[in-house]
Amino acid sequence: MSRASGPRSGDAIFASVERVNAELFTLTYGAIVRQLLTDLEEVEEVNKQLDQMGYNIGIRLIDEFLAKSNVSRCVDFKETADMIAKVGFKMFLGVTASVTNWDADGTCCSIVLEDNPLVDFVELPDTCQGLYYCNILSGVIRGALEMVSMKTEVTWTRDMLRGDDAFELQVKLLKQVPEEYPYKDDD
Amino acid sequence: MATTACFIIVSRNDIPIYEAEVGSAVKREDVAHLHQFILHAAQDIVQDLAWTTSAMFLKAIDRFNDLVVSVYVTAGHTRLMLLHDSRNDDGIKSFFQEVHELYIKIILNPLYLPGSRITSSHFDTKVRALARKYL
Amino acid sequence: MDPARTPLGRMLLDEITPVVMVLRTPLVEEACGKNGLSFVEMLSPFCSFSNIDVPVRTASDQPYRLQKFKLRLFYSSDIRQPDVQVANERLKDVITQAGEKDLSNLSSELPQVDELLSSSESDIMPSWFQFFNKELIRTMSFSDHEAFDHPVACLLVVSSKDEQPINRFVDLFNSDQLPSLLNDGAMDPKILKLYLIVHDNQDGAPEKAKKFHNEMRSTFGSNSSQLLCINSSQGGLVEHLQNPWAPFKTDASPTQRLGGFLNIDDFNEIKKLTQDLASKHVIPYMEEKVRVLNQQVSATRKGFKNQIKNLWWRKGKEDTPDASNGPVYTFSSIESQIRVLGDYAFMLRDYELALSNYRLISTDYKLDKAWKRYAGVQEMMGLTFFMLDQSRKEAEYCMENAFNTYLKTGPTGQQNATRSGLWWVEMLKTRDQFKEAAGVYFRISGEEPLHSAVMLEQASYCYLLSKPPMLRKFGFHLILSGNQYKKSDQIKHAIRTYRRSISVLKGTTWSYIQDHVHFHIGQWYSFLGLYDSAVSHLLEVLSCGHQSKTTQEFFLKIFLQTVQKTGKACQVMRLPLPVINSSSLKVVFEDHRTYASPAATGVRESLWQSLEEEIVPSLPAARANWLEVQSNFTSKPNKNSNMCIVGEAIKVAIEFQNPLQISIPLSDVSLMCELCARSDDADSEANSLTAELQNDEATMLTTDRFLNSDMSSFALSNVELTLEGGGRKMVQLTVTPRVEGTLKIVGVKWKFSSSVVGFHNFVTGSVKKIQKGGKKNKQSPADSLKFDVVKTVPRLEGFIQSLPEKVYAGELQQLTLELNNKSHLSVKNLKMKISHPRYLNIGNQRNLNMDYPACLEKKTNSAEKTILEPHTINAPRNVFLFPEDTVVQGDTSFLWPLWLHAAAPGKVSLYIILYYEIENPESFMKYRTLRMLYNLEIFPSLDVSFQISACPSTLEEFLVRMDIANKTSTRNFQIHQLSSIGYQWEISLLQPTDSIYASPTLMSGQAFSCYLILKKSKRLDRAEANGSPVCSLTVSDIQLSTEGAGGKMYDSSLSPVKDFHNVERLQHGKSLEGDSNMVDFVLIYWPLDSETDPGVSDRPSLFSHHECHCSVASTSPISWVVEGPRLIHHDFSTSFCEVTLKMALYNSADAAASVRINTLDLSRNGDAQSRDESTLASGKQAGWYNVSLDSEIKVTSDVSGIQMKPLSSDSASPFVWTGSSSTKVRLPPLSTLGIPLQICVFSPGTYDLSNYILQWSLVLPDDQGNHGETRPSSGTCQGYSYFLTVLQST
Amino acid sequence: MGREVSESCIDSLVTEMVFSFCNRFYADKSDLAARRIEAIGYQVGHQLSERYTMERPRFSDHLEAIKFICKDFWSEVFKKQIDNLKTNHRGTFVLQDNRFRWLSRMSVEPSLETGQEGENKATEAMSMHLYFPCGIIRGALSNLGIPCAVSADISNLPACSFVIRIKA
Amino acid sequence: MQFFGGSDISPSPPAPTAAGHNANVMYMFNRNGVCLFYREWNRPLRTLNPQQDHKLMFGLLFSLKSLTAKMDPTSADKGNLGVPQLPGQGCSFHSFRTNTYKLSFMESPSGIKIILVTHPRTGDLREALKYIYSLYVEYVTKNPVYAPGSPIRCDLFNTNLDQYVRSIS
Repeated sequence: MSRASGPRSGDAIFASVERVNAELFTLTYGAIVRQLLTDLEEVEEVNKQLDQMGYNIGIRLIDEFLAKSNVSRCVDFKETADMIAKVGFKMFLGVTASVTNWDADGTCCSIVLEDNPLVDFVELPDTCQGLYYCNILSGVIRGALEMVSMKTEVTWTRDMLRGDDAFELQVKLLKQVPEEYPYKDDD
Repeated sequence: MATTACFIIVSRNDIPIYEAEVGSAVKREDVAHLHQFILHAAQDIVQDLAWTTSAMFLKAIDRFNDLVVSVYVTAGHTRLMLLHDSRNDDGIKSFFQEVHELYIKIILNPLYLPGSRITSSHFDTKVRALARKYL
Repeated sequence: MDPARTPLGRMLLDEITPVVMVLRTPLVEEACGKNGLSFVEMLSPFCSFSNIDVPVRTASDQPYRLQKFKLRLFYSSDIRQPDVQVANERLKDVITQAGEKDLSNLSSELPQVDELLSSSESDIMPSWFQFFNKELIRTMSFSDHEAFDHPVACLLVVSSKDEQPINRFVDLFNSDQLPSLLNDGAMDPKILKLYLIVHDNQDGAPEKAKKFHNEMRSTFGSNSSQLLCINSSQGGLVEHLQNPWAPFKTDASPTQRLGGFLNIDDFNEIKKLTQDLASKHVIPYMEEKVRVLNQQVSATRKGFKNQIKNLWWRKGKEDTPDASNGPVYTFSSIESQIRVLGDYAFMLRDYELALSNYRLISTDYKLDKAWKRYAGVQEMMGLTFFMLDQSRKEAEYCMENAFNTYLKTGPTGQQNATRSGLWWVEMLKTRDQFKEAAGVYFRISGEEPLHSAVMLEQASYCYLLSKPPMLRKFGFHLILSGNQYKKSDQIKHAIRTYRRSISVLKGTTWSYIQDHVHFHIGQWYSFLGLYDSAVSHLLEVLSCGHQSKTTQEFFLKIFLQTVQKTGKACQVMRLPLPVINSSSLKVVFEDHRTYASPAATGVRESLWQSLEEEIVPSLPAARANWLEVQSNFTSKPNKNSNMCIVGEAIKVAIEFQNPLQISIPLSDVSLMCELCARSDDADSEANSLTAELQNDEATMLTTDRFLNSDMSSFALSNVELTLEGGGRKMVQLTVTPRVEGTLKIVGVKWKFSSSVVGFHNFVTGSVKKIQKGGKKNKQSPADSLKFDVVKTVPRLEGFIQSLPEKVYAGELQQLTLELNNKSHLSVKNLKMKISHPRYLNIGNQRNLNMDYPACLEKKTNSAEKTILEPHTINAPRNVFLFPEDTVVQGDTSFLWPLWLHAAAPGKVSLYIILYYEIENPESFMKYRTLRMLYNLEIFPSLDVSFQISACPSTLEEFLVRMDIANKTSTRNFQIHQLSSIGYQWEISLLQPTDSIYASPTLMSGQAFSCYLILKKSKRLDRAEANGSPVCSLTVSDIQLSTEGAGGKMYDSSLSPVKDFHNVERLQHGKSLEGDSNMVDFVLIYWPLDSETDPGVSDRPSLFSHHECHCSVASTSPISWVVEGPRLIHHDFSTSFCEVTLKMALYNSADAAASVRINTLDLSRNGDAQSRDESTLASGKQAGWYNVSLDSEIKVTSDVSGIQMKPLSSDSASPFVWTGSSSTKVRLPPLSTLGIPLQICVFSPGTYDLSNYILQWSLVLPDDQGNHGETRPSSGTCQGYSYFLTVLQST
Repeated sequence: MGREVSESCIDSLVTEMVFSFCNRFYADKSDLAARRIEAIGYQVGHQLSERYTMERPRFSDHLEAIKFICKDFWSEVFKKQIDNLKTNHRGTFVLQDNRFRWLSRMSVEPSLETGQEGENKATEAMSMHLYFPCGIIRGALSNLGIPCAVSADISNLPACSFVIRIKA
Repeated sequence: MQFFGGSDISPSPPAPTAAGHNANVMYMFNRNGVCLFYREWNRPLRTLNPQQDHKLMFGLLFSLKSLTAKMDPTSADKGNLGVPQLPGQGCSFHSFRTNTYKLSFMESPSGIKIILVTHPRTGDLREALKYIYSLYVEYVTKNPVYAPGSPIRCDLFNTNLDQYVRSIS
């Protein structure tokens, strides 16, 4: 496929897309989290559901990402991870993330966020210890990557709400699933 | 600095969600309820005023002996009430304004449910600092 | 409305009226006394006229008529300022009486806010307020700074029985018993005198009286003399339907009959008398006086000139004796006269005139700084304005002015202030300005407690009545007044006010307020001895976390004292101490599932169920803890309640929480239950009865009964605990049903500091349902606390004997599972499953009674390999079935061996499920399961790693490098033996054991490594011969240490080692039938020193480390060696030398490979060639050169000297490959092939025959292409160096 | 603070929220789902109004507050004002947004074969997306001391009108 | 184009030279081979039932892709024939032409495949397909009531698509 017009920079896209007041986004997410906390009492369960929601969002979001970023192939995990951090976070959340801590065989890395609109004004009460407030992000990444045939496992290794100095997501590539021929060869 | 200054935040449904004795006087058990009584009673006055004026800062709306009640009513009808014996109104006013900003930060915390007690220690320390600064 | 009709109006018309001074002789009183009345009292009822209808003219000759009018009669002795002390006493009595009256409804129900609001002023206000206020005002009368109390006329009364009444009249007046007002010149002593002679008809006919009367007329003037005859009725038995005197007799006792001797004629006489007293004398006199005074005033003061003069004159006299009430004004002074004028005018309703004069005078007084008088005038002005009903502002201004001015004038002023305040309040009330009125009340409350109490209370009602009602203010002022009442120990009133305040303060979260109110009411009640009410209020303040520690202790102390005073052990529903965290409620019971340990109950049900799946026939959906969501109740007999077994305890965990900072003792904490037995049961009716009782005290009754009666149908556990300040504790309670039926857990009860019993109902404190994954559970908490109690079934208790908590990795231990069957029935069909077979494995009956580890020793102490039968290596079944015949009889215990292998360091929790069936068919349950949970912590011991590399010298031989590091800090290990398990692989030592290392033991922290050789066992050829693929694992062992175990070897092919090994293999994902390039190693070792760190098991045990799936395949599947002579003697003189070599190729891949060997010409391979070699050396077979060297060193040592020379001198000494320059062969998988090679050498020397290349490629079947294997499918290899030395033979 | 994020963030978040509550947590109990979604909106509105009224004097009457919602509040949230405000002067107000952002991309096929129940499902799915904005409005107003009930009408997409009934 | 809020992601479509309908059929498959979308503007001949038709089309693409990849002389790593690939892996064809029609094909890394069958004389449609892809993003993935992976039923998408396709030369 022609790569004549290569991937566009995150900033360029962010400048071009429709934007909304971040507070609305932040508060909406917060309200959702709280509703979940009240509905399903157990923090573990909330983490799970948030991740699940994120996954579903990722599935939808990936196409917009590809269309706007003009990325034409996501075969190399390293490359893709970079894309997500540099372009993806920028074009959606307006913040830049960095990719670090590559392991030897290039299947595991960390995405680090210094700044995260999701957690503006958030303060974890004692009752919510163990809550991964931003768990939706990990879900989004997981979902998006799965759509480009990368099965991954995304976990939080640092969380500012728990007193760390940044947010760090560890993304581990489990396997790349090729596209199968969906139909039985009955004829 | 005010010798007596009892600061209370009252939610719209008349529930005190934050209380602090910020006066320089040593905190005495036996006046705690008196202060509450005065502020509590003062709300009758606030209620009258709240819908009649649109001003946020209502100074000295009520008094009991030498104690004066000043109130700051937000658009959301949350009432920041101060029971004080000092007389520097603009000090009090700016105290209210800054506390209001802090309060909004609290409100915006999604995990804080409106109308519940404010337990954030950070908030508490900030408020007391402001009290030292302005009252 | 007409001001005169307002309350204030009436008050004024009542209070501000002309005063008539009465002077009388004792005999007069005597006469009246017969009626139980004094003279004044007798007349008073007839002194207020509803329509007297007297024509009057104003000063300016405006005619008008007076309708309502009133005279006030006083004995001269009473015309003076009343004593404050006395007055207060009287007031006090009034209040106390009122209090007594209230006592009745103290214990009544609290008034609600809304009904307070709905009810009118009159019935909110206590009735006695009016009276109180009036009395209060009276205490200010006859002050000299105002004139309306000054007597207008003087009535001299003489009895007809007196001798020379005429003289009596004279000295009556002259006698010095006149009030001070007249004497000290405050008022004009020249006062209108009226003379009255009273005749008592009891003393006979009035002739004598008439005679006197005529004398009087002649002496005092005809119209100022009167005759009054009374007591006309004989026997004094006259009944008066409505007794006119009652209101005037303060101390009227109902028994005493008033006016017994007065008949209707007397009435009329009296009426007539007072009538013309007023109309003929008083009013005309005042009218006249007003006219006269008015003329004087206008003469001296009206007009501009006069005013200037007046003003200048007042400036003139600067001498003001005392600032308080200015100069003394005699009656003759113009000021006094103006004041009199004003007051008279006021009393004659000529308000304009009054007002103008008040105005006039007030300025004067002001200038004179005669403050008290000034205030008085202002007061009157205010009232006048009110009566004129004009300019309310003015009126209020005046009142306020008066009020403040009074306050300025010392203590007496205080009282006047109060009076004007009261009038002011009335004024505001009539104008519905209740808020302001309240304010005034507050201001006149003053210091004196009782007084202020009343005022504050009135203030509070004003707030209540104001529109909109100001309830909080209402409450606050009630509290304030309550305080004052308490100060003047009117406790009943205090309670009354406080209780009223509750109605508005109820339910506020203003904690301090709540505490204050309830605490004080409580205290006061107990002071009055109403302890129950006291307790009920004190309860409210118990959980006061926000209060300081000292306060909390204080509250608690008072509460407990009060409780003691009540005498009986009080039982309280919803005792707020301690707080019970309903959401923490957790019920654990055992139906078909039983638990070996509390730890096991903590595990999620889902986890257990997943483990049980294969074991349990059909997974029934009871739940271990009702907070868990479950959906299907299919297999339950009773849908909405759980099942439990007679004699087996139901455990309930509930969290108690202490809001206080002080620790609180709790005792007798136990559950409240109802058990409704099956109808066929003995004591059914008793229990069913209890089951019906639903309301709280009923349950407390029944529970009590059950606690005490030992033959009750269930047993309850009883807990004591002490909650530290701010502490929270989970409390474990149990109930054990003794009969079948339905059991309901109602709530929990406890005894607080051994005096108060508290209850808490679970259902009332029901927690809201969790909603997970959209599934809604259909069970309400109430249901989940109901149980079907079914007939007892056997229950196994099980545990693992001496399972350590901490072990070192690799440890292999023998354990025993012990099962006890307490019941008399036996159970069968035992099954068992373990969550982590890697760590815990099930042995078999055999090794129960053999001694371990000896049993693992090999019979023959040889290192020869054994073969594992294929069937032994299949995966361990994850459900273990005990032998058919195993039956655990009642009251017996049952043992079974288990093996523990600490496979990997870290923490692991082992879940064990034991399934068994009950052996009598009609039992309600067919089977039960026992759930066990053990946590194991494994420390790292030895860290073992293997590295395999092909050995060039010989085919199918590999060098194994074993690295061992002792990770422990304390322990030393003895390395005992190493076994290899794999297809045809055979491990052997490179050198004899003792030469490898100094000591066979490994100190803590020590590490070492050694080389071993791994070679194909010969049996391969046979296998290959008959073409069958190799499918049998061989085990070969080598002993690494001669010491320990008497040089015995352990057999890795015996279980448990074998079993664990298989698990390990599975653990690493690959199938057991791995390809033949895989080999496993088992290292067996044990700790040397018996000294152990605590907690770690020190029983005799082996350690085994399993390293699985070490691949022997090098990067290229093709390996080869060139075999042939190394040293040849040849006579070059005869011919060149032909040397034949054999290249043996081996294909280790599982696919066929095609190999091409290209021999290169020596000329064409230069240094490039050698460089390739060097890269080859450094790159591929790293770490094998040196080894191969020292393995070959013996061979080449002697010739090395010579051989190097020719190499170095001329490396180009020629030799050529003969035969085909390139051969291509096809190698079937896992096979070797020999290929002949030949070279010609033309001159002696040492040659390196490495100049050939192998190109190989695997022929892959298509289906495996996508395995993503790391191994390439084709490649090219440089030849190995092979040194051949040819010597000139001689 | 002028911080911004891409519109797709909020869009997809809201979409997913509605989806999760309707189809995962409260499948087949749409009323419950609706209540939850509305509650979430309520909290957001509650907070936002507190935030946006920070430097403005209190409203002395209802109309003022409503106007605030139409102008400042709406443009903060949707970058545009309400296009049309109607009231009956008896406590009912109708706010119309001619092109309501959150519905601008919502469309279903006037489907040929799905039939009646398909239609209903589609409309129900759509209406589910209205509880959130309704909740926001209600939360905002009640934070300003005006308890009310809010409903929405999307009879002609992408226009959407919100009906506010103030509780007397 | 207001709908894209001034975003210049989508290439503005090539200006229509000859007004009229060059497009015959359009398919859209997702990574699982589900036919998300099928629309025909001009298809006189219909032989198969839709399922078979879609299946055939997908099969054609699938094998064509792996073939092209296999025959790729440039790339070093040859996937075996028929061995499935990652989307975007190896080389990929973007159109072929027969004497009667032209088939243009694009595949996003997320496995969305857009197939547009047009008149044989139509030019390079890669940009056009990209644009259609962005239409899909805008009106399908962002449609709150569209469930990912299900057949597309959004008239906003249809209308915009029709309008655009009409302009293709």
